[in-house]
Parts: sequence; C-alpha cells; structure tokens
Amino acid sequence: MTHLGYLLVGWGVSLGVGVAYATSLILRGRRLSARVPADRRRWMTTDDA
Amino acid sequence: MSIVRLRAAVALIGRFPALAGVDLDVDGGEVVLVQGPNGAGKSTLLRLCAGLLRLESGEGEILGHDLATDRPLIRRSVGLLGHDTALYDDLTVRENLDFWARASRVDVAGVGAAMDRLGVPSRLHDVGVGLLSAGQRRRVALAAVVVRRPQLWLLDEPHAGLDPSGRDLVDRLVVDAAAAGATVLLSSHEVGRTLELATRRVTVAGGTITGDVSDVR
Amino acid sequence: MTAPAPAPSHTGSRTTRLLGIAVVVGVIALVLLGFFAAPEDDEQQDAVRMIFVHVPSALFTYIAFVTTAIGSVMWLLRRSVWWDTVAGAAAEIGVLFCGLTLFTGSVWGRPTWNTYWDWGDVRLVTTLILLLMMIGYLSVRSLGGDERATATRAAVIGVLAAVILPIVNRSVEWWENNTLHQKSSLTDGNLEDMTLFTIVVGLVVWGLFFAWSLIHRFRITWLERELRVSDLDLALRERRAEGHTEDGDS
Amino acid sequence: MFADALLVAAKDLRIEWRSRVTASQVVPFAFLVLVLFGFALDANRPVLDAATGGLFWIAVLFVAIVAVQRSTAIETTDGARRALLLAGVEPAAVFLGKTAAVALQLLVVEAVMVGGIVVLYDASIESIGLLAATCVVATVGIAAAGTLLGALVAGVRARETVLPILLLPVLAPVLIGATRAFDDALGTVAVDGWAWLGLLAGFGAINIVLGALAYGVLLEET
Repeated sequence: MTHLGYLLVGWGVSLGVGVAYATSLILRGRRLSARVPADRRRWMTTDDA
Repeated sequence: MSIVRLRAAVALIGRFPALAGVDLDVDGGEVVLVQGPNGAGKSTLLRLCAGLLRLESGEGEILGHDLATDRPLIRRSVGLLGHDTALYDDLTVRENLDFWARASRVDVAGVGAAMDRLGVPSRLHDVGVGLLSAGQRRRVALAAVVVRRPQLWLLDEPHAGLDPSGRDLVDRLVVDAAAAGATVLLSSHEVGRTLELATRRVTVAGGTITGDVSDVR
Repeated sequence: MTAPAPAPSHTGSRTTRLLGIAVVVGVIALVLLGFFAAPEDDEQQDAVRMIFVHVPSALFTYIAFVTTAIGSVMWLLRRSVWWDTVAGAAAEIGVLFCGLTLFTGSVWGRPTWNTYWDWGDVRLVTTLILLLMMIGYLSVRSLGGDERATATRAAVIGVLAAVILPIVNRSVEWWENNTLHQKSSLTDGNLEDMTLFTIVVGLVVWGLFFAWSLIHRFRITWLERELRVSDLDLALRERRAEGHTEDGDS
Repeated sequence: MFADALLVAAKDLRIEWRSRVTASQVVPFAFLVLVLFGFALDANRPVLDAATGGLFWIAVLFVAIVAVQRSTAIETTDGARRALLLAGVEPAAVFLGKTAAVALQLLVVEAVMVGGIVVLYDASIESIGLLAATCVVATVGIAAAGTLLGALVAGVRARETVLPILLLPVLAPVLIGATRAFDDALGTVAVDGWAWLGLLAGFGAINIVLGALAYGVLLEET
C-alpha cells in the first residue's frame, strides 16, 4: 500500500472531524434541551418523539 | 381623526422588551405629554410612533398607516427629535438644514425661517455644526423638524440642554404646531412648564401606560 | 400514534437515530471498499484512494452552500424563520466540509502534484474564497444582537456569496485557463466499476451525515430561539412588574 | 431617485472636502503601502516589475477598506442613518450616492498611485486608455461592494475587523481581473486586458444591482 501515510492522515482527519462535530452537536443538543422548558421542545418539522 | 392607535404594542431594543404591551389612542390636534422615569420606554414609544421600530407583537396605526406594513409611509409625515441630533459635524448649520430639507422633499426656502424661529443667531448659520454647543445643536435639530412641517411631532425631551429663552421657543413651537392642526407627543422632565401646554398627560413605566389624565387646559 | 411521548431531552429523534446508524455502517463499508476493494491507480498508485473522501466532501460543500443561499433568499423574500435556521445550520456544516475538502485536496496533492497548493487551480481557489466568505457569514451570525437584523445580514452575505462565487470561478479559470485538477472524476467515465461504486458509497455516506447534522444543528438553533423566546416572556413579565411597582411613587 | 443619489453623493463629498481625511490620511497611507512593497521587492527588480499590477490593486483594496469605514462612519456617528430613513430618502438612492462618493475618492487616490508606480517602480504605461478604464470599472465594483458591506456591519460589534473579512473575499475577482488588465496595460504580461475589463464590468454591475436591492433591507433592520 503506497502513500499509506498520506491516506491515513487524509482519511483520519476527515473521519475524526466528523465524529468530533457529531458529538458536539449531540452534546449541544442535550445541554440546550435541559434548559428549554418542556412544552417548547416540539420541533417544527417532524413530530416524532 | 385618529393619529395614533396602539393595541398591546410590544417593541424590542435588541432583546430587551422596551415596550411591553402599550395601548394608546391620540386624536388630531392633541398635545400629549409623556412622563415617566428614565428607561420607562418613553423614547421607544416615540420612535415606534415614528415608524422606525418593528412591532414585536400587538398592532398599531399611525396617521392611518398600518405600523406593521406601511412604515415608510408613516415616516414621510412624521418629525422626530431624538436624543441624537442627526447632524453632520463637518457641514455648516445651513448646509445641514438644506440637506435634510431636500432629503425630505421640502422647499429649501423654509430653512432660513426655521433657523430664525429657533433663535439660531445668523452668525452661526455658516458655522460647522461640530463647533456648536449642545444647546445650539438641539436648536438646529429642532429647526430640521420644523422645516419638514410634519403632521405628527414626536419630541423626545425637547427642552433638555436649552437655556430659558430656548425653552420658551420650544413652547411657542409646540403651541404653534397644535394651532396649525398638527399633533404633538413630547416627553419631558420639565413637569411644571409643559403642563400648561399639554392637553393630556400620559405616564409610562415598565414599558406600559400606567396613567392617562386629560386635563383641559 | 400513541399519545405524544414526553418531550425529548435531546435533539435526537427516530429519524436521526436511523440516519446515525446508516452513517456508521456506511463509513465502515466506505473504509473497507476504499482501502481494499477499489483498485489502485497505475500512476498515482494508492494515493488515488483519497478520492473517496475528497470528492464527496467537495460535492457536499457546494450542496451545503446552495442550501444556505436558498435559505437566505427565502428569508429575505418571505421572512421565513424556518429557512433562516436551515441557512445557518447548512453554513456551519458547509464550512466544516469546505475545510475538509481543502485539507484532503492538499494532502492528496502533495504526493501526486508534489505541491500542497496551486494558485492556478480553478477549483482550489474558488473553494478557498468560498470558505473565506462563509467564515465571514458565520462571524456575522455570531456577532449579531437583534435576531432579525442578524438573520438579514447573514442572508445578504449568503446571497452575495452565491452571486460572486461563479465570477471568482470564471476569473480564476481565465487567469490560468489551465488546471492541475483532474477532470471531474464522475463525468469522465474512465473509472473502473469498483472505484466508481466506492465513490457513490462515499457520496451516500456524506449525504446521510449531512442530513443527520443538518437536522441536529437545526434543532439546536431552534432550541436556542425557544430559549430566547422563553427569556423574552420572562423579561416581559419582569418589565410589566417593574411598571406596577413604580406606580406607587411616580 | 437620482436627484436623491446626487444629493447624498454631494453631501458625502462636501463632508470629505471639509474634513480632508482622504487628502491628509488616505493618500499618504496608499503611498506608504507602495513604498513598503518597493522595499520588500526592490532588490529583485524582475519580480517587482512583473508584480506591479498586483501590488497596485492590493494597495487599492487596503485603501478601499479605510475609505468604506470612513463613509459608513459618517452616517452612524450621530444617528444620521435613522434620520435618512425618517426623511424618506429612497434607500437605493442613498446606496448609489454613497457608492459614487467612495468611488470618486478612490479614483483620486488611484491617480496618485499610478504616479507612484511610475516613479517608484519605474512602470511604463503602454495603454493609458486601458489603465484608466480599468481603474474606473474596478473602482465602481469595489465602492459598491464596500458600501453594501459597510451598511451591513454598521450595527455590529467589532465592525472594524469584520468588514475586511467580509470585503476582501468578495473583491477577489477585482484583484484578479484588475491585476490582469493592468498587466496588459503595463505590458508586463501578454494577455487581453480588455477581456478582463469585461469581467470587471460584470462584477461592478452585479454589485450595483445587488447593493441597491439589499441596502434598503439593511437600513430598515438596524
């Protein structure tokens, strides 16, 4: 496997950034959900819980 | 004819609810004195009536134009004197008034008369506004309102910063405007003086109207 | 539907859970396909495997910014808060993808064109200018005071970027009218089936991730707005109370 | 509408004339930028000659940021922005007036800078017509984008730093197009300058239209 170093860096950063961003979204979501009063948490688009 | 009609009007300054549900009716020719502590929402009320602010909720009609949709139309026939005087420091008094008259599509000939009516001494006419004292600046700002000959005068503490002769000029201005059929809303801390002028006294606190006394002069 | 479940304590939902699982499965498949199933390239050898990350990221960068542009126009025309939220969410994700595109592009460029960056390259320079414009977009959004004014400012930038970008693209194209960039990988058609299949898998994975992130980011902004609204209710009540207590002495 | 635009432009230019900011601060600043580039590259003559067009327009972009910040400040210092709304002036007219005022000031600075590159960089101008046309067309685009973005950041905190971040990427086509047109006008690169002028004209036209439409929305909001 040639250029493995480059590949690992390229793929690694992409997947790493993706996972980091996904977790940040989930955490931001949880933190905000805790502070918003219950009645307001219906989403405008989908209504599934 | 109803000049100002507000129903549960809420207006925000940034995220602060400066007006938290105001109901107000003012008819043509009235001179309404708006009183209340600082931060009560007086200035916001005047700016709302001038069509400069968006209604967060509630309804309103100024000079027959809907406050939600026709704000540009409201602004055409309103004169507002706010805390800032909206003058260009690098231009002279005459150039400033000239500019605001033309911008308001009003005949420039009225500028000279307006300056005299506000007692702006002729030696100052061609002086840069940046060199004027605060009191003189307010007279020039008032002159800019006079030049527009608005139907609805909104004066936010017009007496502030003026010497006694200046205050007399403002009073005469308000009387003349009302006599000419215009409607005046003015906020002031000069309770004594403006009482004789006003046909009605409205007190504002916490962004709502807490008192409305129509004492016939 | 049974009685509505109690309000969720997170921004997730059945759809996002499904999407999330699909993304994870997709990523695993992509890695396996990308590193082992797809053939190497005769010139670039294995460096070509970067394509499975670079191309999807580039495509969804532009999809994200088109979403932002549409959302911006809908806000300016119809003051639709829903579209404004979508525009903001898509821009944040778009900046992320744009950064990844440029990063993977230069990491791939190093072994193949032995340079990290090439100013003559139309797509590279256009993508960089897009990234800078969108960083401006996000900075304006984060500085805003009055909510509606911020939405309008951001929307104007969203539209401006969408209009200026093609001109940037044209001007860079003329500047050099050559490009180290290989022809668009999808359209030139000389790819073996497996490489093409893996790229498609990459596109699917990126698309699912984009959808997943957009939904979550949308709801986060939605919660932030709800928080401000409930704060506003509180502020209104306090404001009115302030009015009454003062009644006594004014 | 155009009477209002003329009124606003005259007002801005008279303020500029009175305060002399352009003459006393902006022109020396532009000259200084050219001098600094000269220091940096002078030892390497060929590079300096080849890059003259690019350096000129980079300097113009720096000057444009200063000019736009000044133009925006005129309206925001004493609430004049709100008064313009109140007076009922057509927002598009305000935009066109202010853009024209900024453009004229930039052109004056550019004229001085052309003198600068001839003297400092010993640039030889082969086609004065193309040079002048490029300056005019590019400057209109710069002034339009600048005035629009100036109004956009007027109400925002830290607007001095946000403006360059927003303005410079938008002006990338100008930097590219105007540099290439100058390369032709200065004879440094064999390229069709007039074609690049067409691109600049397109850029300028789009910015004028977009600015006129968006300016009112921005004025109304803040």
